[in-house]
Amino acid sequence: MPAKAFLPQRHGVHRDNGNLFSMCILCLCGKLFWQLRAWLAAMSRKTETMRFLIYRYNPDEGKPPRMQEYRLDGFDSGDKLLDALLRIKAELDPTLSFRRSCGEGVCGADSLNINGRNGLACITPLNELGETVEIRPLPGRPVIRDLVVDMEQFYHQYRAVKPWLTVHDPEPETEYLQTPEQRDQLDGLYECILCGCCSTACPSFWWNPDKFRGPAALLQAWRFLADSRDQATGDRLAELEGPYHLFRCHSIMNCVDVCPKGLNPTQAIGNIKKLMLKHHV
Amino acid sequence: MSWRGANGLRPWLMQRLSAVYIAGFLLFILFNLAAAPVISFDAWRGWVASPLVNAAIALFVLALLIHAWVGTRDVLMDYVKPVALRFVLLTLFALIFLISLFWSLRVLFSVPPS
Amino acid sequence: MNTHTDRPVFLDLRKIRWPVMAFVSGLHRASGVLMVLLLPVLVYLFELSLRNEQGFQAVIDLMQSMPARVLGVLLVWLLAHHFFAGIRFLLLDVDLGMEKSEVRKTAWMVHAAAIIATLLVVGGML
Amino acid sequence: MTMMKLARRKFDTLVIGAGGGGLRSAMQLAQADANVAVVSKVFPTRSHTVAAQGGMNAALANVVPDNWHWHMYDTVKGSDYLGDQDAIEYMCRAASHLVVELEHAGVPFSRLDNGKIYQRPFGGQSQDFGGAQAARTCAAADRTGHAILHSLYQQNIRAKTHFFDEYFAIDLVKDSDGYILGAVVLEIETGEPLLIEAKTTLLATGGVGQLFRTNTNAHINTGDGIAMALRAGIPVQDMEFFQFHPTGIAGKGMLITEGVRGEGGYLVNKDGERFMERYAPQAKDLASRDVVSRAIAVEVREGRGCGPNADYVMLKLEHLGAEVIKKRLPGIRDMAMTFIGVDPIEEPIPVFPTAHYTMGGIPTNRHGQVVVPLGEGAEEPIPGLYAVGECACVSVHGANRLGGNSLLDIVVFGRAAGNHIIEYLTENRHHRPLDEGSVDNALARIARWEQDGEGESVDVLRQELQRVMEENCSVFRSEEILAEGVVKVQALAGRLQNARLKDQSKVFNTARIEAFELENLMALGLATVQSALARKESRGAHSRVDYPDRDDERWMKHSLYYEDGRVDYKPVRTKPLTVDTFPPKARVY
Repeated sequence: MPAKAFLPQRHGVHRDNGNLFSMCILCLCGKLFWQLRAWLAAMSRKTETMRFLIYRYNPDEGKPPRMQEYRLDGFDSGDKLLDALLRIKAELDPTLSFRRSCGEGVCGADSLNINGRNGLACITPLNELGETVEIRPLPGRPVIRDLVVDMEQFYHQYRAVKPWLTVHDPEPETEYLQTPEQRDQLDGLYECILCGCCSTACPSFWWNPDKFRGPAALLQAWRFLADSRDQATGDRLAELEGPYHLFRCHSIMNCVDVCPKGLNPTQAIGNIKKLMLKHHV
Repeated sequence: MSWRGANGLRPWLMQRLSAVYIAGFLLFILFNLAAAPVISFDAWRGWVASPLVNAAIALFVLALLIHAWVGTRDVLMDYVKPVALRFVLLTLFALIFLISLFWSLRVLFSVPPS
Repeated sequence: MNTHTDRPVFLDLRKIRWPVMAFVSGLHRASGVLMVLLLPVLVYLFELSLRNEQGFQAVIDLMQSMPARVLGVLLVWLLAHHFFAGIRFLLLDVDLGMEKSEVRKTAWMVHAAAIIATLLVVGGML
Repeated sequence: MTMMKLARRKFDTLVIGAGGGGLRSAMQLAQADANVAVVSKVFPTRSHTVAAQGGMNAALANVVPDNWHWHMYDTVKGSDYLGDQDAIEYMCRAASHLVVELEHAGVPFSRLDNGKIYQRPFGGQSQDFGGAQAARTCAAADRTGHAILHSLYQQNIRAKTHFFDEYFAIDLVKDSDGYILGAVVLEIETGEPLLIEAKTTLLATGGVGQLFRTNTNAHINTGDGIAMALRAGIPVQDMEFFQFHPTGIAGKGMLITEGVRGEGGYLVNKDGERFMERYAPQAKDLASRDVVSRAIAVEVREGRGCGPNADYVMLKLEHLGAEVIKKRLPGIRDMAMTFIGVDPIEEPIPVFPTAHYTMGGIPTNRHGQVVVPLGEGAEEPIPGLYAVGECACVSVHGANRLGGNSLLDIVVFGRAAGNHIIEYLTENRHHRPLDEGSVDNALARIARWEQDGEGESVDVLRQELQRVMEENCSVFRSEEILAEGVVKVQALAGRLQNARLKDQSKVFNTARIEAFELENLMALGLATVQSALARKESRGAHSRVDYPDRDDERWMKHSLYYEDGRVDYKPVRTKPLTVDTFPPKARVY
């Protein structure tokens, strides 16, 4: 049953940013609203039945997106949001589409906007979500169907940072040597699963997805800059110069907030800036 | 520094450096005013005219306008998508900032030492 | 690349949760823009105050008028917020407060510091 | 729809599946300037290789003395002498070189103080042919699969491999001479079929862990390639051998790597007894997986399990200390905290044997060529068709795979197949023409799910299949239980004919994909129970309570299951390439 109040406001890729001031006021109100919701949700946790409001869109139907409500009960205490989605698809509505693969938080397929916050369905515990759960596709990406978005631009930005080890010297017959300390530099970088939670939570990426590389791609850029084996530092830094590729990052840190692997793209971006500075001075 | 670099790293750096100066200057003003509130025109004029303060204010104006320019440019790059409109707005703000700069410097340097 | 320009995009800012650090950033930007717009006024007042005795008095009178006082409080808050948020950004640049656990804390501290500073200044003015 | 109306693309090589095996082949081919297409039903880095944790075996001897021959011995022994020794020798010899190659490709392996690649002990590893414990598993913390898969994907984008992301392969395309000439695939985003013509086709679609209700596998592991081969008339080999990993999180299935025990963790029962000492006095907790899984199952069956229902055992690792756990096992710590709220730094993890790995699959030789008994020989290559990785059966794992050998398998045979394909392409420069009828089967498969009306639910049937497989084809098996299993799966296969899709829309219709997947699962479920029923001995992972002993005289042979239900056999290749055969002997750890 479509709930009118939850009709998404924007259709098509055109975005109306509004003026800054009203945006800010809006945000403040939003913040208060969310806090209130959270309290209310915490208070009403008693009931067993959970209510899921899910973003639905199928281009075959020729209708704008809508929110559809599903109710389910009988969850185990350890169940995750993906369990609920799988049950909704199996028991209530086979037409609901979403991506999933590993189901344990290592492949990054089932990233969604859950109660306004990006995360992986398979590692989001249901009992932390409150009685009503609102599920939408990742923000800022064109919706193919329901919760499935087109991530091509995100992947394009990933490819654009040339995320592969580049060595100019002749290869030795054995492994490149790397001390444990040098290898430690890659911890917190190589673990990225390309789920896209960070980049699609980043306002800078919302406004400039075609030019700003975004937190995920920049984390990978730093992953190779930080690798003691890599010899393309100059090229990598040169590629990131200019006002857009790197410098759209304003340290908002939404990316750090949502990363399901606990990584810190903002820090990586800061490191790139500092390395660039060092190279130029 | 290449042209591309000048567009990315330099503004970023300038914004940080100017911010540090502005912050320091604001604290300096705050403590000054708290210690000795300006109540008369002559005192005010005299204070502004003292070489140290005069130079500090001049530097402050410069830092402020650099800071404002980088910030404005960031905002316009993020939100204003049509290139023509963005160019017009950037030019407009550049003009405003330049006029503000020259005007305040003229005022600043025309204050006679008392 | 993508040719489906008719696809909907979910980007309803009211439905997306804003973590407190996004607020600090947004307000930093908004306050910056507002102060930029007030910049010519400031330059004018500065000039006026130095022009002559009357000019100086006019500025003092203006600043003590009721609307200016109200606006002044808002301005002090914006400036204080911009100031503290700016300090936080500068510290982030040198990797202070970069840990996930600290990010929220420092963001709340910016909000709090801005309000306290505003109260202090307003209290001092009264 | 007819063939004429189908959209078509042409490539030198079509790789189906973008896990480690597919990407390693594609990388080899793209770097040799072949025109490669990789079709994957998920974005490549979502492939199940990403979930591999512990590491990849290679006798680098970075930690303790080692050589490939010892590795070969362990693998043959681990396979319970069902592995083909030529392929095993080839794999173990190639291992060191290929680990180094991966390292050069960017894989962030953990390091030793001297800067070399870190290696940890794993199950079934020994020095000097059954002597002291070896440390042979090269690891990137406990995210080795992730590290390897991402590096391989990165090298492929560098080499400009052509990716068809989110395309589902329906069926192989075969001409009347028996050549495989590509596949019909479905673009998931649009729901439109596409004919990809290729001089060679490589299947790298992974295993079929989704056959079982509780498994360590991704939702996507539905054995699509194995079932496609089966439908193309190719028998599948050794399907009765399905590995149950000793340490899946009890009741949930998430994998807890053998690396935990490699780092010094151990299993205890409800009395706190380190029970593996009884079952494997020498190797203890690092005995091979089939041995440990059976031991846990026995402990639970005999009432020494932990928990309110006494249905699991505990994996202790608190004694390793926070530092080792955070450094070497960060991923499983995350996993335990996320899924059962247990921090392994403070508490043990409840574990139980969980369906994990398909030892069987599409029969191939060590060049990755798919081989079948055609006329004279038992192993004649099918022109144009290759298979590597978990979907293939080379067979290097025989009746039981050693931990750390699966990542090795995909890389070694991915590369070998790539090289053989390059050779094949120089001899077969032109695309062969397609027969009009060659896509009929695929199109009929698509049309079958376009029937309207009420019918059985795909979801219900899948869940029932998974339950039957778990109840009737698990760690311990018997004639009676397996025979019942065959009847039940056959009944489910019958009901599948009456299943209908409620959702007939085209764009990103995942219900339709799941229906195709269920057809694949059903076919392989039958293959597994039938092959298991036929094999009247206990060997490796196949443990018959009614035939508790290994019977080398009658059963040291590979099974071949055909789509029509017939089970045939072929001999094990016991002759290695250069060294002496390891003759079968009693397998104790």
